[in-house]
This record gives sequence, structure tokens and C-alpha cells, in this order.
Amino acid sequence: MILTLLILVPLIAGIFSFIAKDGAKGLALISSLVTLGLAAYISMAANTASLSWTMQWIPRLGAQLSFQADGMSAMLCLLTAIIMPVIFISNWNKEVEKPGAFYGLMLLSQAGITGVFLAYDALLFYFFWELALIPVYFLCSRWGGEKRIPVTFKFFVYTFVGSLMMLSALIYLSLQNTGVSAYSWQNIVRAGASLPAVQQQFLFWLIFIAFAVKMPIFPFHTWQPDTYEQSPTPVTIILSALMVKMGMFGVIRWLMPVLPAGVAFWSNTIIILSVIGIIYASLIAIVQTDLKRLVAYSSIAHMGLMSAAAFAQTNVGLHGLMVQMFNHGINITGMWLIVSMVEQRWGTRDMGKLGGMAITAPKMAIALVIISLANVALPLTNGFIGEFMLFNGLFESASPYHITFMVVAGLGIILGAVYTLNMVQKTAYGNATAMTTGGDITANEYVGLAIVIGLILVLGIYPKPLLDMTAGFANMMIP
Amino acid sequence: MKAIIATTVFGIVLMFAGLVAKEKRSISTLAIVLLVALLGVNIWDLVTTPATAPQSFFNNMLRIDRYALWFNTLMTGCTVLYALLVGKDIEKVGVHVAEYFALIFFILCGVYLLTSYNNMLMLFLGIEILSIPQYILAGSDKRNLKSSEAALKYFLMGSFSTGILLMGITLLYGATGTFNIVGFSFLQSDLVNPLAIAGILFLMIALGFKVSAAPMHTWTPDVYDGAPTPFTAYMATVVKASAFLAFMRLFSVSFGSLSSHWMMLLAIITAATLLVGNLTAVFQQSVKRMLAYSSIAQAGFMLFAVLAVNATAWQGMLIYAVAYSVATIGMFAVLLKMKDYTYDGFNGLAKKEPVLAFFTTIFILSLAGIPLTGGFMAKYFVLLAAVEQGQLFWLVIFGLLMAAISAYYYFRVIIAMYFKQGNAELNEEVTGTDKFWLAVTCVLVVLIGTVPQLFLNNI
Amino acid sequence: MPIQYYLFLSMALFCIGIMGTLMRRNAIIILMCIEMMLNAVNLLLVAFSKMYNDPSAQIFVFFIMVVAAAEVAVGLAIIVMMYRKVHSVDINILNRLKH
Amino acid sequence: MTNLVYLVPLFPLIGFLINGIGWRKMPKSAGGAIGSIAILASFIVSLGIFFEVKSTGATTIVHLFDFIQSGKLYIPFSFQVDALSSLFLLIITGIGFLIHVYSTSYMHDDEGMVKYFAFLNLFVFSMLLLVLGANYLIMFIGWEGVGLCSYLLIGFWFKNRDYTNAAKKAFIMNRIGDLGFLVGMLMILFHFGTLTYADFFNNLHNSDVAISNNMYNWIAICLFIGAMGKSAQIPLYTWLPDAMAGPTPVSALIHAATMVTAGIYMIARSSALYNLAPLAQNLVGIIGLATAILAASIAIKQYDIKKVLAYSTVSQLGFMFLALGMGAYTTAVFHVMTHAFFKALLFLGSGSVIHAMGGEQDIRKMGGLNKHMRITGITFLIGCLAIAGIPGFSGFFSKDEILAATYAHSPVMYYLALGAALMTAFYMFRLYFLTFTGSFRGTEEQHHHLHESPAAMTIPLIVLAFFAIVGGYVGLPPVISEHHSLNSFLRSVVSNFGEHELSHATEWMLMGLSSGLVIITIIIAYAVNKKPNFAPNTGLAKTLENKWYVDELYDAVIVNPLQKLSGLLDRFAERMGIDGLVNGVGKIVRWGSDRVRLLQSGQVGFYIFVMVIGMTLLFAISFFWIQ
Amino acid sequence: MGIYEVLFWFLTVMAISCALGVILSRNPVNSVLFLIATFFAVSGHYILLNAQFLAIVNIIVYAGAIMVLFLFVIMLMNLNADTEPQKNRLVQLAGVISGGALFLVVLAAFRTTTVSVLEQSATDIGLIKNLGKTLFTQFVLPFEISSVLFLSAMIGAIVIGKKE
Repeated sequence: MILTLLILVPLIAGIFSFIAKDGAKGLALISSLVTLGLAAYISMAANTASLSWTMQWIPRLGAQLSFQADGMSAMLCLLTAIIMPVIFISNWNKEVEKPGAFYGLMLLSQAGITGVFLAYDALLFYFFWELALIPVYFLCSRWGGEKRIPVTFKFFVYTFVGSLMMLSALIYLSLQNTGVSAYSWQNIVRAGASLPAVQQQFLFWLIFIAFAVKMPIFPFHTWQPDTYEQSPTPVTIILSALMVKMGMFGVIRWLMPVLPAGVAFWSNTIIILSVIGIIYASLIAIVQTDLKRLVAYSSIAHMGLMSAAAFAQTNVGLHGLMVQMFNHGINITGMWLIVSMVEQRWGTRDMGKLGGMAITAPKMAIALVIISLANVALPLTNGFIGEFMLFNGLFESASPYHITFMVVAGLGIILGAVYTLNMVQKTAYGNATAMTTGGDITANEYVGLAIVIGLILVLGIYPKPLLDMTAGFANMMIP
Repeated sequence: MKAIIATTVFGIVLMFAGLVAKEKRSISTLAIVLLVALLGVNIWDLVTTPATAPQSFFNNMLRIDRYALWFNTLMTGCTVLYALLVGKDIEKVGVHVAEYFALIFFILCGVYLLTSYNNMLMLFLGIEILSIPQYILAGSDKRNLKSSEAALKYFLMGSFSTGILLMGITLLYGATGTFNIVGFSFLQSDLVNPLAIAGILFLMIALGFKVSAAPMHTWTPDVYDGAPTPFTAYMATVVKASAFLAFMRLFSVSFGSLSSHWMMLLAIITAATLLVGNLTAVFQQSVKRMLAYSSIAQAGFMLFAVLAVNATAWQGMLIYAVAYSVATIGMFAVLLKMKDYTYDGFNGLAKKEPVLAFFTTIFILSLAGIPLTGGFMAKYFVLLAAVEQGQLFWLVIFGLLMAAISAYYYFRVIIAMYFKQGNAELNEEVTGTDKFWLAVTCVLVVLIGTVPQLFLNNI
Repeated sequence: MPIQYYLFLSMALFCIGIMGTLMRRNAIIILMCIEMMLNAVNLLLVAFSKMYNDPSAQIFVFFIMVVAAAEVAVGLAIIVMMYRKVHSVDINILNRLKH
Repeated sequence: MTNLVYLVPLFPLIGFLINGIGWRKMPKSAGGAIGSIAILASFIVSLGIFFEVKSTGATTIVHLFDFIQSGKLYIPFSFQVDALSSLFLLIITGIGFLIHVYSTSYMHDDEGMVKYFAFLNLFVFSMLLLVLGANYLIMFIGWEGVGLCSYLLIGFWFKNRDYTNAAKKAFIMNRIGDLGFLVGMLMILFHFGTLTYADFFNNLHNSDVAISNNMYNWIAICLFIGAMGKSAQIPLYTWLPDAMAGPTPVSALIHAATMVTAGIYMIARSSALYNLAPLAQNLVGIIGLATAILAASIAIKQYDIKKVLAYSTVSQLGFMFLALGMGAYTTAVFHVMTHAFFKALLFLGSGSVIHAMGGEQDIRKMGGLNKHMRITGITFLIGCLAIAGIPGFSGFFSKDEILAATYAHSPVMYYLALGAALMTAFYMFRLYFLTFTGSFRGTEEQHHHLHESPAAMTIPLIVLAFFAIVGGYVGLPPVISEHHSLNSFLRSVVSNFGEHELSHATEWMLMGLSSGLVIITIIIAYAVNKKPNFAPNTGLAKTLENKWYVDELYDAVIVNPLQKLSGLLDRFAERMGIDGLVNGVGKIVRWGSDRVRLLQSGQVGFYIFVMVIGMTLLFAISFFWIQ
Repeated sequence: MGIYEVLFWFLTVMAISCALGVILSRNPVNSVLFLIATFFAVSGHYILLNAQFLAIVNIIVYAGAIMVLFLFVIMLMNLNADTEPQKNRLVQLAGVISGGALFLVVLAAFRTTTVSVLEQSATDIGLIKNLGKTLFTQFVLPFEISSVLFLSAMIGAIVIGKKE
């Protein structure tokens, strides 16, 4: 029941905040803090036993309202629950048009995302998958930049095509089952795993495309930089910190166990795509001048590594992936917070026009440097643990090309340093030319950044809680 | 059976009411009352009919099962909703308000026949009873040349397709010697009589015409566009859904065993319908015309149910019919409030009428098939049925790709309402009553999308 | 007399009717061609009725005539309405609705 | 005492935190004091540890907490205290303390002084982690940590774009090496399942883990790539000269005495592995030798006082790698130690000069500084003598040991190494003569300002000079003393490989040869630079002045193509290719829509026509294709 | 070839040629007359097929009532040969070809039909008595229901036809 609360709280708060208008901000914050508490409880409880809750829904189809939280779900729910208050806090003094709708949609998307992470029924999963998308679409299109309409529409159609493909595969799989729980995870897994290899290989793509678009994996990524660029920053955070995790989550929950033969057959291909994506995105990030685009491409590169490690199918890689999903969410949130502060204060994201943040806003510059270092996976920041384990997993994969994969993927950390340091250099260093006005971070931004940086350092130095939380899941998936 | 009698009687009552009543308002109120009564009759029928075997009437002319009854009830319900939402607008079409409502009752009679016919003759009559009032309604706005054009086009093509329908029936009769749809005996299972095949093909084309499947769809945009909007709303929803049921009844019940002979063809038709409907809708400037094309596209999805020939398909058809009808009626009700039917006419509606815009969004999302709305469940069921059938997975994927295209033109409405600057002008004040009924419609849409079981429990 | 003969005759009439609808622009003539198609159907039905020695086909023909009459009534009304407005029965004149 | 080893990195960390948090509000002197005291505290603890290790000779592992645990992967956060690490502790904290003290004066005018001390403390902390770690991952943490601090300190004056570029370059080049290190670590993990030194080295000889010799070589090479980056070897050395953009004490500490020797530490630490990987070992030697020669040749024609020292550092690091390659690990460590003394001394001396010259670094504008800065001059001379290898000074012993080991291995390499050593003597004395002797060539104003540095700067110079002289006596060559105290101290940890015992006669001969040649070279250097001629260089000299155009080569071969490639990918593959494809699909749909809707001609005749055609086609398909 | 065959072929030729006349004649009035002739030919066939009642009804209802209605309308509108613009040749040709193609395809499809030969013997199913019985027993529902059709057609004629 507590699992449903995790979804219901933001859902109901979201609906109410449409009416609440000016009070929406507070409502959103309260709701997000409540969910944080719930998520914290669940992640502690999920350590020992997985929680679940099931109810009849559509007996005709065999779909149930079924939620279950294991290590991965709990971890991702916790991430969601942490990110949302951070967003709300750091945007506290920012005026948005129509706050009621804005915060309402934010909360609805939170409900959707949480639902995705908890759903243990294929149809329910699909429902939440879309429920998470629609509010984000509205948020981007309503509050985004000047080219927001075509861009977010592209994003929407892109992901919509993906999810429809997934839907067809889910239908196919569910038909292998009968009875009241035809869509339950266990039954879908059983159905998928018992299919002949050829069918699995075919279905693999149908499902994978949905996740690949969401993550995004090269070459399904082109919606992403545009969308990140045009979205308002709180939404960009949701997109990049949480929604990309939905893709990764999907791969692990709804693809790998479901179509083992398909995954085995295509894993090398996907790893190659992912690795290409790492290099490709990193190279492109190097020549970006827009801060948001740069971070967007950097995110593609990071997701490439995660997906490569996921398909390497090793225990340590998977465990690292769990850690890295969390950490990437935290880091990129920090990154966007900074980007939004820059944009808000100096009115531009063009790195050519920025410079000297370290003089005018030293606190922000320090935060930027720390977050950037986490972004390049410097040891003792949280980024390192995950990346090390991911590389380890990739290296240990059974593929004959495992060393090549790892080394080429590793080039990404060099290129990552190139573009990240470029960014730091161009924004934080140099003389304050354009960035003369605007003060340092305000109190609420300070809190937001402090949470992010605190997590970066704490989890970088002492990652054990996170590792413990997800160890059981990783061992269950790949002993 | 009671409903057929009731609707006929109510139709006649309304005709005469037109002579007595002086005020349009009272006529439409009477119509609504009668429709509610009709709904009551339907429910009465539903409740009193035992859930066991279907009942036959009049020497097997009609064969009424619970499915048909439930479908009739739902369609009548949709009609009630329709009358509540656009009743006011019907009054504005012309002077013969009583006649219009009477025709709607007669159309309902056709609907009831089509859901339960057991004889080709009843099919023929049903389709004619369904069509002739539509020709008239399409041309009812006599001040408007477009209306006349719509009527003429509809009439000419409709009669033409009647000819084809009859040829099909005749050839089938030639092959089997009976008009009874459950009595068809197709000889030689391996080498089926070409007469039968040709008959099935002619029927496929004629019924395809009624449900506006490509390449027989060409009348749809023009007629829906030209006809007075309140009547378009009805034609595109309840009428089309019942034509589909007739289609399905024939092909599933009678020709199911021959499906290898026609499935491929119908699959081609389905693909063409999806393609043409979705593709053409993309370029439209008028929302009304877009809805016409979208109805073609939606027909493509309903054809999946016809194709699938299984139990799920029946449920899918039912859900689809209701979900699609409710959302489309809602959409048309909104459209009727607008002064300008183009996309630009919707610009900035969200600012002016946030509630109306919200309702529109729900309808649009449903039409686009987004989860939590009826449209999704409907699509889901028919696709499920098609996949269950086994050979149509390619078509399912194609259909889903087309659904993605459909998002393009549906979302343009949302984009116009929410994200574009503009001053959407309304035709008339949106009253509280309007909002209430629109809200009810929305709730229905969401209910179908979340608890479809509610609508399947009775069959 | 093989039934094929009637089949082919009826088909010939039917297709001539179709050709007529395609070739002519006069709405009334098109309506007439459609009537011809119905007649072709009627003829075939009667032939089948003879073949099966079954009166129901003839009843069907009867109904077709009935419906055709009703349809013609409505159709002619529509055509007259059109004529009143544009003073022509040319179907190509009415093409405001397109694309 | 060894149980308190966590205190050693803890003090600098506390110093970092205090200075780091209060960097804007704290008074400068407080920052300097806190920074220095933190290091001093560490130094004291280190001393205690050193003597304890010296007396017991035991290896202690101090487990702090579990860092990463996942399945088979287990990496504790633990420290290993043994001879090698305790020696490095001393070098780091000792020299670190001196440089902190020096900095309190040197940086006193800088507004970011507290921040500077924070970074410096962080650096010491990272460096201590590097040497203390009980497994490669902890070493890697320190490894990257020092890279970070180097980055921060090179770019300390962040307003200057060139400086920040240099910082970036340092970080990225280090990252390239780090990737090698990472791959090496993963290979070790893959084959041995552990990163802990003790387990790894035990398993190396364990026959259960049967891996091919090739694999030892690969692992060793990968680790060496890491060392190349950190210790500025060919081909990853170009960042180190640029790193001179940072404050001079930083150059002394990080880019001379400690951080750059991390590579040597790592390979010495992994000596057991390298002993099994002859190929990799040879590679190390060859790269080291090549670097020593190349860097020395470049140093000959540099005019920036710090650049000369930087290239000298690269060259000396090359010597150390040469020693490692010869299997003489302790010798390399020995040279690390002596080099730390005299190179820190030289850098601090140059800092003192620069301080006096008001920031001027070009030796063409100096000269005759001896008259104004006696202490600096004398200590600098001691440094030069030490690095040149004049008998009696520390550099002589360590360098001679390297040369001897090389001779034992391959005479050809010996002669090459000797050449490099002579070049060292030449450029160092060129530097000394140009800077401290002759007449002043700078502006009047600079001349007027010339003064000896304050005590906080000169005392460290004197201390270091002392060690630059006596530091070599811990490792007297066998011909003088059979008791090589450093060797015996390290023996428990580092095992030299294939040591060839040279006959005493040969040793004497080699010592004599090198000493004699060095002295001759110094005389030549004096002769050449007595009347300095700064005409534009031509030919080889110009090539040397331009550092063999290696930077240009890298720009042309790697950096620019990469930039171009990125640009092309962005423009063509991304925007036109993939995005174009996606948008193209959209366009095709719209185009198709535009065409298809023309079917809707509005003429009912055409509509029926379409219907009939469709009907005919369906019939044709049905009767001629399906059946 | 007996009288039956002769009549069959005569009526067939008449029906087809008159049908062609309908679509080819330029004057609408001629078309109507040709159509009436076609109906007569078809009625002749009905008689050959022993459907005497339908033959009569066909003549009365179709040729008599419906066609007269057509004629009325044509006269009312004063349509003559010159007023009807012709479609261009290409469109006409396309119409002929597509119609012909359909015919050929259907013909080819029915090539192989194995349907029995019609007996020449007379039956009495086409008599009014039999038909009436069938109509009012088996087909009573359609008979009643068709009244709805007529009602709507009636309404239509009023709604559409009435001048406003």
C-alpha cells in the first residue's frame, strides 16, 4: 500500500495544484517532501524484502494493478523523490507563468515516473510510461524556449513511436499467457523466455527501440539535445535525470529477463552502438557552444556507457549501472541547476559570451567545478564508483571484443574531460566580461546545490549504502 | 425488439410534435426526453433478456444477442449524450427541427437492425434506413451550398454502393441459395465457389464504403465537411460504429470460415485506409475536415477488429465504438462552439476558456490513443485481437506507425490551444450546462480508458 | 439455358451502369445508370430464384424496387435542390469541398 | 605509530577543509599557517612511521572501511604502510612542508592565497592517498586527485586564458594516461580478481592463475601508460612544461618533487609484475631514455627559467624510468628522492629569482643576480651541481647508480644516457651562468628592485640545499660502501631484477668517465655563455627552441583533426545526417500528405472512378494472385 | 434453337444495346427512353424466368412511375442535349476502360463457376399468390420496417424539396 501512496501522493497533489494556483508551489514542495520520506522508508524496507501490492484491474485482459519494489525500483524511486524537492527548492524564487498548471504537471510526471519504476504489470507499465511523457510534453511546449513547439513535438512523436512499438511487443508477449495475471512481470518473463530465438530477436527491437529512444542510444538521440535546449530547466532535469533512467530501467526490467535469447543475440550490436554513441556524442559535445546542448550530449555519452555495460550482462556491470543511474541523476541535476542559474543571471547560454563566473559568483563556480568533476568521474565523486564498475562490467563481458569495447568506451572519459573542462574554462574562468551583473547563488539555490554536492561527495567517498541497496537486485538478475 | 418499435414510434411522435410545437427548444427537449426513454427501453430489453442463447425474431430475420443489446444500449447512450451536447446546435441548422430529430430516431432504428440482422434483406434495409436519413441530414442546411454538395455527393456514391451491395448479396445468394447469414453453406471448402468469393468482395466494398475504408473513403471528407456540423458529429460516430458492427457481424459470423480468402484483401484495405486517412489529415487546415480524415484513420483501426475474427475482436469493436464515439462527439461539441473551424481558430483557447481547452485535450488525447483515455484501450483491444489472430502482426506494426502520424494532426489542436498566441473566438457562450455535459463526456472517456471492464461486463 | 448466361448478361448491364456513372456528368443520368445497376441485380436475383426455385429472391427483388423508389425520391429532391441553386445538374459544378 | 597512519592524510584534509570553506573570509596569514601546520603535523607522524618501519621492517595494512563491494569485486579503503610508502611519506610531507613555508611568503601578495593553500593541502592529501593506498584503486584515487590539484593549481590564475589552457592540457593528458591505468587495473581485476597489492603479488607467482606472459606484458604496459601521463614521458610529456603556468612553489612541489614521480612509485610498487614482463620493462627503459635525451635537448635552447627546469624535470624523470626499465627499482626511487631535493631547490630558487625580478622569467633579461641574491645564488649553484652529478652531491650518487645499471644492461644505452647526463650539466650551467653571473640585462626598474627574498623563502632553500648535498649518502655505491642503506631499507618491498654486479674497476671507470665529462661540459657551458648571444636561432637550435615542434605536431595530427572531425560530425552526421533523416521522415509525411490529398479532387465522378479502380484491383488480386 | 432461346437472345441484345443507348445518347430524354426500353427487356426476361408478378411490377413501378418521375424532372429543368457539358474524352475513356476491366475481371472469375443449368419448366413461385404468402409470413418484418424507410424518404422529400 505504501507503494501506491508513493504514486498517489504526487498524483493527487498534482491534480489539486491545478486548482491551487499560487499555492501550487508550496503544495508541490510538501508533496515532494512527503514522497521523499516515503521513498526513504521504502528504500530501507526494500533492503530486506521486496514490497508488493496487487489488485484486479482488467480481468478480461489479465492486467492487474500491481506494484513491486525491489532494489532497483527503490533506488530509482528514491532518486525521483530526491530530485523533485531539489527542483522545487531551487526554483522557489522563480516566477513561472500559471504556477498551478506548471507544478501540477510536474507532479503528474513525477507520479508517472514513479509508476514506471514500480509497475509490475506490463500494461500498467505502459500506462505510466505514457503518463510520464504527456505532462512533460506539455511542460516543454508551454514553458519552453522559442523553438519549443516543433522541438518538443519531435520529441513527443519520437518517443511515441518507440512506445507504440513496445506496445505491439507487449501485446504479443501477453498473448502467450492466459488468466488473470497475463501481464504480470513474472508471466511476461516466462512467456518471452520460452519463445523461439528468432521471435525473440525480432521482438527485441520492438521493445528496445522504445527504450533506446528514451535513453537515448545513438542513433535514436536527435530529439534530445534540441529538447533539452528548449525545455525549461526544471523539465530538463526531469527529462535527463529521471526519464532517461526510465529507458535504462526498461531495458533491465522489461527487456533483459523477458527476451534472453534476443538480448544475447543483439547484445554485441547494442554495445557497439552504445560505444559509438559515447565517442560520437563526446566529439559533438566538444564543438557545442550552447551550455545546454553540451550537457545534453554529455548525457548521451554517459547513457551510452550505461547501456553498453547493461548489455555486457555482468553482475558487476549491472550493479555499477544501478549506482551510476542514481549518480548520473544527481550529477546532471546539479549541472542543469548551474546552467539555469547562469542563464537566469546572464541571459545567455552561449559559452562564447560567458566567462569569469569565478570572479562574480565564486560559490556557483565552485559548485560548477565540483559537479563537472563528478561528471568526468573523478575519484571520490560519486561518478567514479559507477563508472569504474561499469567499465569493469564491460571488460568482464563474455563478448570476444570485450577489451576493445572497454578501451573505446574509455576514450569517452578522455573526451569527457575535454568538453567538460572546456565548459568550466569558458564559463567559470577568464575575465568577467558579460557576467558582470547578477549575484551569487541565493539561499534556496544554495540548498539545492548543497544537496546535490553533498550527495556527490558522500556517495563518492562512501558508496556502500547505495551498493547495498541494489546488491540484492543485481545478484538476482545476474548471479 | 422493443427498442426497434420504440424508436419508430418515437420518431413518428416527433414528426407530429413538429406540427404542434411552436418552439424549437421544446422540440429538442422532447427529443431528449424520448431518447432517454429509448435508453430506458434498451436497458429494459437488456435486463429482461436472459444471458443465454440469442433470440431469433420473425423467421430468423433478426437474431438478438446480449452483445447486440449492449451495443444498442451504449449507442443509444451516446445518442443521448450527443443530443445533450449538440441539441442546441441542431436547432440552428434549419426550420425542420422535429424532422431532424425524427430522422435521428429512424437512424437509430437502422442501427438496431444492423446490430442484430440475421438476413441479408435486413442488412440491406438496415443500411438503407441508416443512409437515407443521412443523405437528408447532410443536405439539411439549405442556405449553404456546401451542404447541398455534400448531400449530392453522398447520395450519388451511396446509391452506387447500394448497387454493389446488392450485387454482392445476389452473388452470395447464387452461391448458397439463402439470405440467412448463419445459414450460408459454402460448398467445397478447398475450391470455394467463385460466386461466393465475388459476393464477399462486393460486400466488402459496399460495407467498406459505409465505414469509409480506402479506396471507398473518398466521400467521407467532403460529406463530413459539407454537412451541418451537428449532423457530421452523428454520422461520424454512432452511425459509423453501427455500420462497422454490421460489417463485422457479416464477416465474422458468416465468412469467418473463409477468412483465408478475404483476409489478405481486407488487410490491404486496412493498410490503405490507415495510410490515406492519417496521411491526408496531416495537411488539413480545418479541424472539422481533419476530424473527417481522422474518422477514416480510426476506421482503419476498427477494421482490425473485423479482420481478427475472434472473441477479443468483438469486445474490441465495442470498446472502440464507444470510446471513439464519445470522444468524437465531445470534440464536435467543442468544435460547434468555435467560430472558426480552422486550427488557427483554436489559437489561444486555453487562455480564454481553460476548461473547454482541457476537455478538448482529453478528447484529442483519446483520439490519439494515449493511455488513460478510452482511445488507448480501444486501440489496445483491437490490436490485441489482431495479434491474437496470428498473421497480422505486420499490419499491427504498420497501424502503430500510423498512429504515431496521427499524433501529429491531433496534437496540432493542443498546440494551437495551449502554445500559440491568439484570440480564439467563440460562437456562443459556453454555459455551465455545456461544461457539465462535457465533463461527463470526459469522465466517460477516462472511465473507458481506465476500467474498460465496466463496458465489457454485460457480454 | 445455363445460368452463366444470365450471370454474364446481368454483369454486362451492371458494368454498363458503372461505365455510365463514370462517363456522364449529368446527375440525373448518373442516377439512371445506378437504377440500371439495380435492375441488373434484380435480373440476376430472379434467375437465381428460378435456379433454386425459391420465392424469397423474388421478394428481395420486390424490396429492391421499393427501396429504389424511395431512394429516387430523395435523390431527385436533392438534384432539384441543387438545380435551384446552381441552375445545373452537372456534378462537376459542385466541387467546393475538396482536398 | 603505523596504526595512526590515517592521521597523515587527515591533517592535510582538515587543512583543506578549513581553508576551503573559509577561503574568502580567513586572513591570508591564518590560511598559510593552517596549511603549513597541517603538513608539519603530517610530517611528524610520517617521521614516526618511518622510523618504526625502519626498525621493524614490517608491512602494515590499515583497513578503514569498505569502499566498493559488489559480488566478487571487493575493494576496501585501506592503507599500506611499508618501506616504500613510508619513504614517500617523508619526501611528500617533508618537502611539502618546506614548500608550504616558502609559499606563505611567495604568495603573500596574491588575493587567493587561502584558496591556494587549500588546494595545496588537498594536493598533499591526494598524494598521500596515492602512496598509502593498499590497492591500485586507492592509488588511482590519489592519482586522479593529484591530477585534479595540478589542474587547479596550474590554472590558479584563472583569469589568464593561456594558464587555464595549460591546466586543461595537463588534466587531459593525464587522463589519457589514466585510461591506460584504468585498463591495466581492469585487466588485473579480470585475471586476478583483486586489486590489493598483497593478493595480487602473491597470485602473480601462484600457478593457479595461469595467464600468458603476454598478459603480464599487457598489464604492465597499460600501467606504464598511466605512468607516462603522470610522469610526463614521451609521448605524453608536453603538458609538464606548460604546467609552469602555475605559481612556482607549485611547480616545485607538484611538477618536480612529488606528483610527477607517482609513475615511478607505481612501477616500483608493481616491481613484482614488471619482473615478469620483460617486454614492458624494456619499453619502460627505452621510453625513459628517449625522454631523457629529448627533453634534455630541448632544455638546451629554452629561455624561460622555469621551462628549462621543467624540461630538466622531464629529462630526469626519463632517467628514473630508465632505471626502472633496467630493473633497478631502488635506484629509481633513490633518484626520486635526490631529485626531489635538488629539483625542489632549483624551482624554489627560480621562484626566488622570479619574485625578485617582479615576475620576469626570461633568462635573457637576467644576469649577474649573484650580487643581489647571495643565498639564492649559492643554493641554486648547489642544486646545479647536484643535478649535474658532481661527485659528492646527491645527484651524483643516484645518477651514477642509474648509469651503472644501464651499462650493465646495455653499453649502447649507457652512452646515450651519458650523453643526456652531459646535456643536463650543460643546460643547467647555462642557466646558472646566464642568470647569476655576468651583467644584468633587464630594465633599470627591475634592476632597482632586485633584492634577496625574505627568510620564509630562503630558509627552505637552505634546508633543501643541505639535503641536495647530503641526500645521496643513503645510497653510496658499492665501491665505496658495501652497505647501501636505501637498498636494504627497501628490499622488503621492492625487489630489483637482474642486477648485474659490475666489477669495481668498471665502476670506478664509469664514475670517473661521467664525472670528468661533466666537469668538461660545465667548462664548455661557461665558455659558451660567458658572452651570451641571443641572436635568433636557426637550424637545429631553432628546432630545439621550438621543442622539436612536438606541440605543433600534436596540434596538427591530433587536436586539430579532432576538432575538425567534431565539427564535421556535428554539422553533417548529426544535423544533416541523423537529424536530417528524422526530420526527413516528417517532411516525407507532409509531402506525401500534400500529394495524397490531391486525390480528394472534389469531383464525385473521380471518387467513383477511384472506387471502381480499387474494386477492380481487389478482384484481380483475389482471383489471380491469392488463388 | 427454340422460341425460348430466340426470345432470350433477342431480349439480351435489346437490353444491352438499350443500356448502351442510355449511357451514350447525348439527350437526357433519349436516355430516359432507352432506359425504359431496357426495363422492358428486363421485364421480358422476368417472364422467361417465370417471374410474372415482378415483370408487371417492374413495368409499372420502374418504367411507369420512376421513369416518369425522371422525365418530369428533366422536363422541369428543361434539360436538352446541348446543355449537358460532356466530360473530356480521356475521362470518358478511363470510365469505359475501368468499367470494362471490372467486367472482364468478373467474367474471368466466373469462368469456372459450376452452377446448374436452369430448367425450362415453368414454376409458380413467381405468381402473386405465392409471393404474397411469402411476403406476409416470412418477410413480414422487412415489410413493416420498410415503412420506416418510406417515412424517412418522405421527410427527406419534404425537408429537401421544400422551398424556404
